[in-house]
Amino acid sequence: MKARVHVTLKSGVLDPQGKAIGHALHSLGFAGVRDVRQGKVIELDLEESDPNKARAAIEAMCGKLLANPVIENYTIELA
Amino acid sequence: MKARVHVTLKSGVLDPQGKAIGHALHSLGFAGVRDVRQGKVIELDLEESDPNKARAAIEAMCGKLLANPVIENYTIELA
Amino acid sequence: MSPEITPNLVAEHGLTNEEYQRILKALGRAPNPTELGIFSVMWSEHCSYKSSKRWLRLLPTEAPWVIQGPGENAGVIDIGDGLAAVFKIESHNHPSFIEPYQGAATGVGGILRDVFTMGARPIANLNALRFGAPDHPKTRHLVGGVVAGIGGYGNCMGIPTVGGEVNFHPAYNGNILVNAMTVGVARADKIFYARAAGVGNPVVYVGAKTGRDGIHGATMASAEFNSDSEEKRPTVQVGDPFTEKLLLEACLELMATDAIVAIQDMGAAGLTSSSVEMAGKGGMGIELELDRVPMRETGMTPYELMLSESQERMLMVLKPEAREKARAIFEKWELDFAEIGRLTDTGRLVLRMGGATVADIPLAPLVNEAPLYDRPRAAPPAPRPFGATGLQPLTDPKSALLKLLGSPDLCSRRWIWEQYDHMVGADTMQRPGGDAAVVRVHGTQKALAMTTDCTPRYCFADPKIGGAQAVAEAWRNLVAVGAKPLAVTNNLNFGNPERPEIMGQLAGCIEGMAEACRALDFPVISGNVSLYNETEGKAILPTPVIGGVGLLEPGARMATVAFKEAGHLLLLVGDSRGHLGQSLFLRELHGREDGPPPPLDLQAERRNGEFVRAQIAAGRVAACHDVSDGGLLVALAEMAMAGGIGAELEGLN
Amino acid sequence: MKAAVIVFPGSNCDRDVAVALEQASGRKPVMVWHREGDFEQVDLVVLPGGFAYGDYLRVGAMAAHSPVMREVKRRAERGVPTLGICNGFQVLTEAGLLPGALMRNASLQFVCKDVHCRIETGQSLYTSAFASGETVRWPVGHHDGNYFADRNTLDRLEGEGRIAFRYAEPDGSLTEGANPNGSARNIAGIFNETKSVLGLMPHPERLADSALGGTDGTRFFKGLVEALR
Repeated sequence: MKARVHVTLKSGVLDPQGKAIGHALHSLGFAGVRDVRQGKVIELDLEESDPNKARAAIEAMCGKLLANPVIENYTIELA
Repeated sequence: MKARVHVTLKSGVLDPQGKAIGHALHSLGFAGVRDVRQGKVIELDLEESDPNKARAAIEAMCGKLLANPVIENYTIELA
Repeated sequence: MSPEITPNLVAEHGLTNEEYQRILKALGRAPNPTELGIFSVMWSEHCSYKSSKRWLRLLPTEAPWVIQGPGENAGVIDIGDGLAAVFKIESHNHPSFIEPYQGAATGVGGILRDVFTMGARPIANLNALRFGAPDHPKTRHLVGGVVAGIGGYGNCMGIPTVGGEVNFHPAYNGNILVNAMTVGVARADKIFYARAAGVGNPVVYVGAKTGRDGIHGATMASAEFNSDSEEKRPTVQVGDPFTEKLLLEACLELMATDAIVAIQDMGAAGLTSSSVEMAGKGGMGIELELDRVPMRETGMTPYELMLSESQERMLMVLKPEAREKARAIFEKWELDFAEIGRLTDTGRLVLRMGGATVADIPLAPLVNEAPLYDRPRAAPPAPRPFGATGLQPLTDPKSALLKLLGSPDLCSRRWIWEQYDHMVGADTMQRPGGDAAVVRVHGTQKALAMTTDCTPRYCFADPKIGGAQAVAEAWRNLVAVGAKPLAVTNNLNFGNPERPEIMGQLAGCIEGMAEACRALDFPVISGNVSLYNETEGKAILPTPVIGGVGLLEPGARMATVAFKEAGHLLLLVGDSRGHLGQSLFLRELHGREDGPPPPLDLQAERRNGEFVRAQIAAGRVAACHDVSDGGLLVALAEMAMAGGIGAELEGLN
Repeated sequence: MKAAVIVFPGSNCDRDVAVALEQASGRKPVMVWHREGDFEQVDLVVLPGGFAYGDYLRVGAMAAHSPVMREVKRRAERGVPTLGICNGFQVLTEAGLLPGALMRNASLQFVCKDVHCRIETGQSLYTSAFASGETVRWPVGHHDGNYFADRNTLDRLEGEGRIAFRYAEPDGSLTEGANPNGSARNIAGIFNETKSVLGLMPHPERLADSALGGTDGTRFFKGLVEALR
């Protein structure tokens, strides 16, 4: 079973990368870019085929490793 | 209009981060993880409200800056 | 109390009821929440040193080469030819425990700003780290995050990270220590201070925008951790080294002109400490229009704006006619530049937002009348006498040496410092791994030697000897590379001062440090105090970290640890009395931590040190190493491994 | 020999390479701020090491779009010798002047240490001071030095003699242990088709002074100045 985990910075947490990308887009002539935030997307290919078990396993992976609970949120999409 | 750009490594391109995450998950006791790939998700908040114009602008942004065609693919999702 | 201020809110701000009464007296009325927040950060342990100030006065701070001692953003010493070395060490212990990468990274960012706000270009960084036991579940995660954070910030800034130390001990399981030190160089006649002057002069905010990062950072630094600190997760400060690099270059470019009257970085307690200290030190008043503060988030309140610890920001007082010249420089470097207020002669801090006055506080009580405590202290228990009888004689020195060299406190640190760019700047004359790092002062033949040292187990066994030994070892490490030791910065990391035995440790260590500084002509010129390093009543070992800086004059020879050539003679300077109390030998091979620390003879230390430095200067020394943790055998092994050359020892019967 | 050093916001080795170039050529290079659209005629353009734009998004991605890069590309395509060191090499790949890309080190950690590099060819204006097959000791200092290109690009680079340096043991043998970042085929530096553009990850400018522990960097810069005289 394939799954996709989105890890993004919590709102209010400074995103230096997003800020720099927005600035670069502006200087490249792209007007009207109000905000840019950069996060990670982690694509997992699991042997587990049962969606509930897969989701539970991924929740544990996020808690332990994939996301930093202090400054990041995560969402899980099962393919 | 809000949009999300997924930038992922082309298949066959080396993914040191994905490999390291897979290794770490294994050593944390998560069995059955066949493959892990890490990419970027860039969330954009554009003043443009017309979906076609927004998509065209983002295509140009990806071509110019957000994705490196040598090693990356990108997909655009409009909210 | 006014309806808004409840006893709970006062306690939550780390203020005692007695301290709250002082606020009422200073204001002549009850404070509003913003005013309460401002008093709480200014009177926090971190900013006011209320529990340690009485003892810090013991430390010698003067010498012919000291230009600026403690009290400014960093200390300044004269290194000849019109140049000055500017340096300081500061702690970011609590944030690094909660988020190791960002905690350590913003620690580096903060200390860099303290140095370049004085007008100095940073030339080197060092860091002193303490972690829990290697097998503690959190240690691996904390070490990885802290090292990556220090490298991530310093490497991006292009400042070489050239030295420091790291120890592991269970006492730090719940409270790691991350002390970051920066050394910079400036022209001795172009030092910038925080003292504000000139009624009506514009107060200007430069650097990154303000968000809700790390609010309560200052008070948190003094808040004792309880195990539910995981929930008490303030929005941790996040660093942006790229913006700080721009801020560094912009500030140095402006400092080359005469536009700046006063300047201070926004460190712990952000806009509050910078505005209050600048105006307070100059005996002025200051008015700020908070609407003009560049904000990263919407709907920020005066409280949040004054207490936010967003990074990479500076506050300046400019000459009125220099406004546009300064703005142009900051726009070149693509940084925010906002005039947010002016100096007055009212001696008050007045804040306005949305047309209303949101705070009006007299500066004198805020700056000069912070509470000062002479907290009760208990003399530390006499160290358990060292029972040599229980020790079996050493039958196999080879395996003993291997075990020692493999132990966490003695094994190679290459896996750490190879993650730090220690060569950028192309002036690193001695890389990490020696007794002290040596970095050339660019464009000259001078070089600065730098080291951080502390042996916490000695300080726990006998604070006075431990404090003196930390100073002596830093002095000895500088001499060992051939440098003339000049001055010290210090980071005092201790537990909860409200407990008499901790206060006894703090007082004892400072007394020992003062004695050694005087005996070695090695004054303290800056520093930081971090207290409440404790979880559920279990405190860290007393850790008074000493950051020493010395000078290599043009043409002076530099010594290194590695053996150079077969046939060279080995000379041991100083007498060995076989002292095993508190030794790593005792701990690593016998699992014991008893006995007093080794006694210290400061006159002999100075005599021996000056003898060694004279031999190095005369060109008679091929290699030199101080004998410290692990003792003589470990010191010799380190010299042999560094040079790939063996040694034969006779007369060790 | 007149050189220009391009300075991006976030570059931090610009001074180091300027010092090495001045010591080798006797002339101060001109420092060019990234916003300038044009700069004087020079014999060599250098993109220095550092963290241009904080290396956000991708290393060198944003720097490659700086105003000055249009002029750097124009001159490089006209054959003006262009040297990219570390971050500069990354910018050259993002700007399309060199093939492939520099990815995060295989260890995922920043690496700063001396490495040995084997000179793959002495036939270039950058390496004429060296013999083919000779090894030199240069330091590296990077987080993203893991060179990647698809198979046929690697084969073309190999076939056309466009690999300038490979990470090697002191005796010149190619081992995985000698490779600090996982680069394909131990590649440490490559040329463009005409060998007028060179990108390399190691920093010769950091060992161009005996006081710093080595002078293999001096040989690199002196050889380059000689070749461009």
